[in-house]
Amino acid sequence: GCGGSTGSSESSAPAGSAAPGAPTDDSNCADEAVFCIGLVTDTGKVDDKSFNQSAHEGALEAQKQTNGFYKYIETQDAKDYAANMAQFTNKKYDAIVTVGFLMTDATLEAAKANPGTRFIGVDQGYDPAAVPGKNVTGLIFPEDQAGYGAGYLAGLMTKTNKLGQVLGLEIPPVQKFAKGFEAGAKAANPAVTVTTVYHPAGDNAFNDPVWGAGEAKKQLAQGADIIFGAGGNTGNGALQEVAKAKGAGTEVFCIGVDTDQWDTVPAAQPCLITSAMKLITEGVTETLVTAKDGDFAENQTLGKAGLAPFHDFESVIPADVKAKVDEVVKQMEAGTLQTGVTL
Amino acid sequence: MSETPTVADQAAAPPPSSGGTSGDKKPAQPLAYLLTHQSGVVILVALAIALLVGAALIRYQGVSPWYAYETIIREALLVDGGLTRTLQKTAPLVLTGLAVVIPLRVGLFNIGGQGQLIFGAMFGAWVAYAAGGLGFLGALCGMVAGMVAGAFIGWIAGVLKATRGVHEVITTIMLNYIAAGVTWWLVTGPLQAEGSKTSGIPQTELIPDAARVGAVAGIPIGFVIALALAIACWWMLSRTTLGFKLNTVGANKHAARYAGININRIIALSMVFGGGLAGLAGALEAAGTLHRFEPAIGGTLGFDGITIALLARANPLATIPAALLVGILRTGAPGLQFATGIAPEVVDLLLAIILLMVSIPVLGKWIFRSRADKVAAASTSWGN
Amino acid sequence: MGAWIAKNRTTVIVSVAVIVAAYAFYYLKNDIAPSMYVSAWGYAIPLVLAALVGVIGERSGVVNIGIEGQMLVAAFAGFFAAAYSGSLLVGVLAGIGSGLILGGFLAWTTVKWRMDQIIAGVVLNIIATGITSFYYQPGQLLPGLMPKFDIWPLSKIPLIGEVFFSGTSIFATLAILAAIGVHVALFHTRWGLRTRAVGEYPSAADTAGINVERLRLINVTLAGTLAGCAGVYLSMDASSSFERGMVAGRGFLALAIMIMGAWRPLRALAMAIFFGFINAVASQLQAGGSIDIPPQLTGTLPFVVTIVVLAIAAGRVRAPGAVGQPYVKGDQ
Amino acid sequence: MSTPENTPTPVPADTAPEHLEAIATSDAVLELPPEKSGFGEGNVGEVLLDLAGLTKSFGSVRANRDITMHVRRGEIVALLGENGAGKSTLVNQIFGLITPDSGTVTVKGDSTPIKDPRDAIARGIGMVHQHFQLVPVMTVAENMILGHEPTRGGAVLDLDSAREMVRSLSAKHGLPVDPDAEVEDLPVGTQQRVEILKALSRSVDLLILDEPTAVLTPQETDELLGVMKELAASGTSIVFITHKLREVLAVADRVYVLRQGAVVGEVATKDTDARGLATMMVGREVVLSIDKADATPTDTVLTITDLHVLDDRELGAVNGFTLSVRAGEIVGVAGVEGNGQRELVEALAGMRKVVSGQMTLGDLDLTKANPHQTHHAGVGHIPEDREKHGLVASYSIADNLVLNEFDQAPYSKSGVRQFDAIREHAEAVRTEFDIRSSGVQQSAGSLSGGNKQKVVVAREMAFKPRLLMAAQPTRGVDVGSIEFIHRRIVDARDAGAAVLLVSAELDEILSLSDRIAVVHGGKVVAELPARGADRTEIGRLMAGDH
Ligand SMILES: Nc1ncnc2c1ncn2[C@@H]1O[C@H](COP(=O)(O)OP(=O)(O)OP(=O)(O)O)[C@@H](O)[C@H]1O
Ligand SMILES: Nc1ncnc2c1ncn2[C@@H]1O[C@H](COP(=O)(O)OP(=O)(O)OP(=O)(O)O)[C@@H](O)[C@H]1O
Ligand SMILES: [Mg+2]
Ligand SMILES: [Mg+2]
Repeated sequence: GCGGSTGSSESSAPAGSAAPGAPTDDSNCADEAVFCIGLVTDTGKVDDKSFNQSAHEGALEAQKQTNGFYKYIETQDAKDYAANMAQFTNKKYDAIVTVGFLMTDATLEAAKANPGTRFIGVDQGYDPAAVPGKNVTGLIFPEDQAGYGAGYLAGLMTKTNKLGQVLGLEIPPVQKFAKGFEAGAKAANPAVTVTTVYHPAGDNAFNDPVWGAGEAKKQLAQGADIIFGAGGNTGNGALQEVAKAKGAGTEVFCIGVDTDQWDTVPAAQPCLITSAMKLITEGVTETLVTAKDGDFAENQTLGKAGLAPFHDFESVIPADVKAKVDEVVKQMEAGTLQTGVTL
Repeated sequence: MSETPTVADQAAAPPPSSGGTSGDKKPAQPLAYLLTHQSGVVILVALAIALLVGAALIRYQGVSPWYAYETIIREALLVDGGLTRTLQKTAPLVLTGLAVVIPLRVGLFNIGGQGQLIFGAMFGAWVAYAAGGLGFLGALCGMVAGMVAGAFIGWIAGVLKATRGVHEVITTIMLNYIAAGVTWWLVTGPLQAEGSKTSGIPQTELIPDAARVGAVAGIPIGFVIALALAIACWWMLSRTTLGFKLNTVGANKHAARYAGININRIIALSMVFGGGLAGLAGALEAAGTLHRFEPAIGGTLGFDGITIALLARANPLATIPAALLVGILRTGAPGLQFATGIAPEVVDLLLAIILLMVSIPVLGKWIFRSRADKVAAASTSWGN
Repeated sequence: MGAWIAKNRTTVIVSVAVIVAAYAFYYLKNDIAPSMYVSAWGYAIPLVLAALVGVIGERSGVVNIGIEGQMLVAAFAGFFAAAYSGSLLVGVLAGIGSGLILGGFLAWTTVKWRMDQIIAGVVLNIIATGITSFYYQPGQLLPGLMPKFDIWPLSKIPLIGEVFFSGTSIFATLAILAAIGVHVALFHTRWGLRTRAVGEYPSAADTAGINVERLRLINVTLAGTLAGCAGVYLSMDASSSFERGMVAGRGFLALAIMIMGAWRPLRALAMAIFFGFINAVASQLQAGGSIDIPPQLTGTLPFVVTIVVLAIAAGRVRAPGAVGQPYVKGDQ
Repeated sequence: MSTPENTPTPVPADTAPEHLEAIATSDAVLELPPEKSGFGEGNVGEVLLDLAGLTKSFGSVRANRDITMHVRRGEIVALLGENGAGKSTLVNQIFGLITPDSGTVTVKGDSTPIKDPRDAIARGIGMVHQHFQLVPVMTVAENMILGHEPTRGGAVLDLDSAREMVRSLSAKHGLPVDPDAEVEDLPVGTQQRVEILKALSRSVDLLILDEPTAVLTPQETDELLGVMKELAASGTSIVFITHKLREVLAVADRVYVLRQGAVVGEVATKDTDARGLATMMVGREVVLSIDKADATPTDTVLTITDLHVLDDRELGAVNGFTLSVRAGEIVGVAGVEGNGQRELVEALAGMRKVVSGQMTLGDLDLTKANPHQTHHAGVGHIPEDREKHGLVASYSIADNLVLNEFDQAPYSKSGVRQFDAIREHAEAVRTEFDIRSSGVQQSAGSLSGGNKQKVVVAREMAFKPRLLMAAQPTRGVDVGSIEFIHRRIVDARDAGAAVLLVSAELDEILSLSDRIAVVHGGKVVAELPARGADRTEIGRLMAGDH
């Protein structure tokens, strides 16, 4: 996870950085021996505590492991995707990470134009017919499975049979988490009702912790006792609100998303029983490392998703609940259990 | 010294006599004034100060300011395709700038450019796709549709202002949210591309090649359209009876009514114009850049339009250099980050400082020890 | 009293109707109504504080469209000052102080330099966005939680006590007190009379011996503290983190609230709560799941309702006469 | 204290426009024997106000040149001069609103510069400004106390004592006003009364009145003149600006005459008369009463039948108004302001909705017409409020001259404005109507009041209307311009136009009209021929006594 915040992601630090002995600039990227990694964010920044940051940290780690070179560009305008990727391809970077499903088309086009460069599209599921060659892979995650596991846990834990979800924008990754959560909860406990609110469309749908907190408060007041906060900082606002509520950690709980938010949102610890994880950082690192070695899974790479450790709630959650959740997670990994989520 | 009209005097909304009848004085031509007049010097000094402040900021980041500025210029103008991209970015900025300028002349503050643009982009993209088989004609239909959609949003605000007295600042803010919500719903529902339904990506179908708006010899057609419209707006405002009506309503509502001008119609019309221009900007973005509608298509274009209109002091022609400045900075920003690691927000700070410096009326006084320069009065229309 | 009611008949009728409806809903739908009211008020708090900034500024003749930026910087300064100093108090003071400084910036540029007020506000917003984004630091935490308390005995009043006076916080209380305070100050004190004169017709104030520039400078600067409170509320009370762009348009909404409130503090308070309530209704529609309206459309409800209500009811509210115009004495 | 000099300052030839050069050198300028100057009637005491060498320029306009004058305690001094002569500029410097370029203002022996009005107030100066300085949305009481508010506990307004103050002041000076009325709802005459009371609400040693009577009825004016005399008798000094010579002669002890920013003469009122003053001001003989031929009215042009119109507050303002005007006659509508005249004119101009009744122009129904239609039906309208309705201040004279014809040939061809035609028209009109400006491109807002009015009059007459409506056509205009405007109105009549003249100025009505309709309460209460009309009788009718 991005816990511990090593400071590597300070926005004011130069984008290019290098491990000892690694290349110090990108003048030799064309060289076979020099592995250059570029990253283009979705409109957002590498310290957004969300998918951009996770991917960025994954790339940093990959740079260390490959002893390569790494740089990023923070996109400000969705119309700059191509131009930003071109900055890297012009310098003959070896691998380029593009973050977010909005860049799907732009990534495929760039891959087509630059067969010598490997592209990794985070959260991008490609239509196999559209994939131009072996130099591009979409890194996708079974968010619905993570959501399902978390929902299953919540369904077993709830006393009021009311669950809440405070979500970011209604976009595919978020929807998959949310629908998975609902399906899991219902599977565990048919009596449960799940209240779901997405942030209404807006530029700050993932950056509105105040709205998230307000919605969480309202859901608690209406009887929900476990809240799933999934939507960047908006969701984090919800987690923090639950952590402040009366009975936090004993009667009301919260569930985080994406990474183990025990580390990323310490303020949520009083209520945070687990997080529905989507291991972007690890996924990006692994894919980049394999990309350097040359055996690159074309078209699609399935990243990992799952539940974070229970941390302090290890003792709070009954053993039989843990066992049941474990069982469900195993079944999903084995492919014997389908979440049934479609968009 | 203070007898000669300054850029500001000429450009102030509304302008004295909109140029025109002058036999003894030159008509209001902002570019000419920029070069020949005292205020031109003031603007240059203001720019220089802004660049110096920006330099200090960049220096503080540990980067050579000279190198940083050079990078922006290189990336925006000199590298292969840079100029095209800059002009591509400038085109919608000119239009959203005009979308603020025209209502401003009538005394209305249109902060709804963003919503009007989004709406225009949505319908522009959809019509251009649907009529894509018609080729060039399809492109035209798309642009008209975008214009109409944007104009519709503007019209709502205009009509409510004219007939019900609802402050346009409220309605345009509210309509920004409404337009965002409605287009978002359309693009994830009825108008979502078939191929995107399974993945859930919010985007419409791609506009077929024939109905796209491209570039000729590296000059984007959209830019040419924007230029033509800026000139047309200037001509309309300063040379036609319609422009006279718009200016008169802005200058003195009571006198306008007395003069037999239908104020309500002019107020609504100005918002229709503004909305239409912003809507066209959206349609051009759809047809020329993304080739489809995505919610992120608007970027910050609508709000940049306010900055541009203010930089241009409500003068349609001056929106061109103002938009070009913004276009250059925005095009150069990613390259700047690539080359130096400086976060692209630095460009916004730079823009803010430029706007600040250019708009300080006392700057002229400090430089020339003359009377304070008058600046386009955007806010004098606020209270109406 | 009778005369006051006669003079404010519409206000009284509307207020009574609203209050009756609110209590009826409260008792009829006891499972969801209270939480919706709480949510409405929570939504309204920063809007009220920010709208008051607008009211004070415009009543003095200065448009402030930089409220969004003031709030953003205050949220930023408050949060990080608290995080680094380890003291909530330091954070609150820093946030309020930054609001004050930006208020001073707006005041100085518009009053002393006679810069266009809209431009000054736009500049302020861009700078605020730029700075807070540029100097943002991840991974900081507040040293603690803002205190919550009940205001006894008001907290015992049904509905009103529950919503406004129990489990409340400093800023929530402040929002009510400030609205009342500004109303009283504006309409019943010497300062208020002078402020309104300066905003309506500055040359009349000037010829009556009032220092127009100084009063505007002071008012716009001090109003910045309320914007500071609104910002601090967002990052330290309503949530416990600072994020880029977290004000999320509330500064602009506050301007709309100000206009809907006809530049009157108490009416702005009422309008903010009304707006917050429609928001709660919108998310309730989404959450309830009984009717299947896409969330994007329910999300637009507050804005649609606002426009419709204004179109039907508002008529022409009038801005202070001199708002937007720098005051230039006879010979300049 | 030395006796102030009062040698007339000749107008420097290099800056004076040609048309005034002759005046400056003409022997019409009065030179007074020095020993006569400075001594008026009444209980004059020591010099209270002393101006030495005051000079003020606005850009290239030299509004005041080396002005030297003085006012003694208890003395009423009048300032006379054409529009734009620099009277307001002068008194605004005394009140601290304008900083002189050079020269000193000495008040009660203290010659430290007056920084701002606050400073002036502190030194015992009060002023009634040419343009209302009242906050329209506030009540009379609130306006009255602004700047010196009675409070409880130092901060909370004490509106009760404010009301009390208004009532007692009203009673004391015989100027009744309702303390709780909002100023914008009051007729202008009452607003002026508020202004005067406001100035009197602080005890002042020097009271400056800048055209306070421009919007007052004759009765109100007489009341004010009475108040001024009382104040002077109790030792207050007064500087009084007016364009009405009758008033000067009635109250002033001495008169200073300004022309082109300089003092061109000083005279004690007992040594002069109206004709002399007018000559001093304008530099030539002024015809004070117009001589016109008898009217030869022909067909009825305008017919108003049982008209009902509401005012801004939606109250009935015009209540069953019936009147007709024939071609070739001037019908004067006499009435105290606020009796529906404004609403009547606005309704006729298509700017206000008609509730019921009918208005026809020839056989054209004007009842539902908008301003555009009425104009093109041939109605010329000189509006009461020229700054608000009549002119676009930021536009050039040329554009203002085509304000309601801008979309007609030859000023526009297929929607494109024809600037050559507009300019030619403007040049011609400017010469014909003697509009004094640097050219037709000068902005209308920078013209003096009289010339602004000439622009409006010129525009409305240039298109030869069938019906000319003139509302307060000479308000605030100097005698020279009044003469000119009156002449043009009579000329229009003689050319066959029907003229509806609305004026609060009874003298104007009496001297111009062929027929007089007296209005009260929004309807005509009497119609009488102008010849031989009795002033007092009309005054009585106007007051609602019938
Ligand atoms: N449209 C409205 N809807 C609901 N409540 C309103 C509305 N307008 C005003 N109120 C409420 O009515 C009360 C009086 O408001 P108003 O602004 O009229 O005060 P006021 O009459 O000026 O007060 P004062 O007598 O202190 O001067 C306040 O409590 C306000 O919140
Ligand atoms: N603020 C100003 N800026 C520029 N010119 C001014 C200003 N104020 C007055 N003037 C000019 O100075 C001259 C004197 O104006 P002033 O108002 O003193 O005349 P006045 O004698 O009071 O005329 P009136 O009888 O019309 O009131 C005029 O030419 C006027 O246009
Ligand atoms: Mg009231
Ligand atoms: Mg004057």
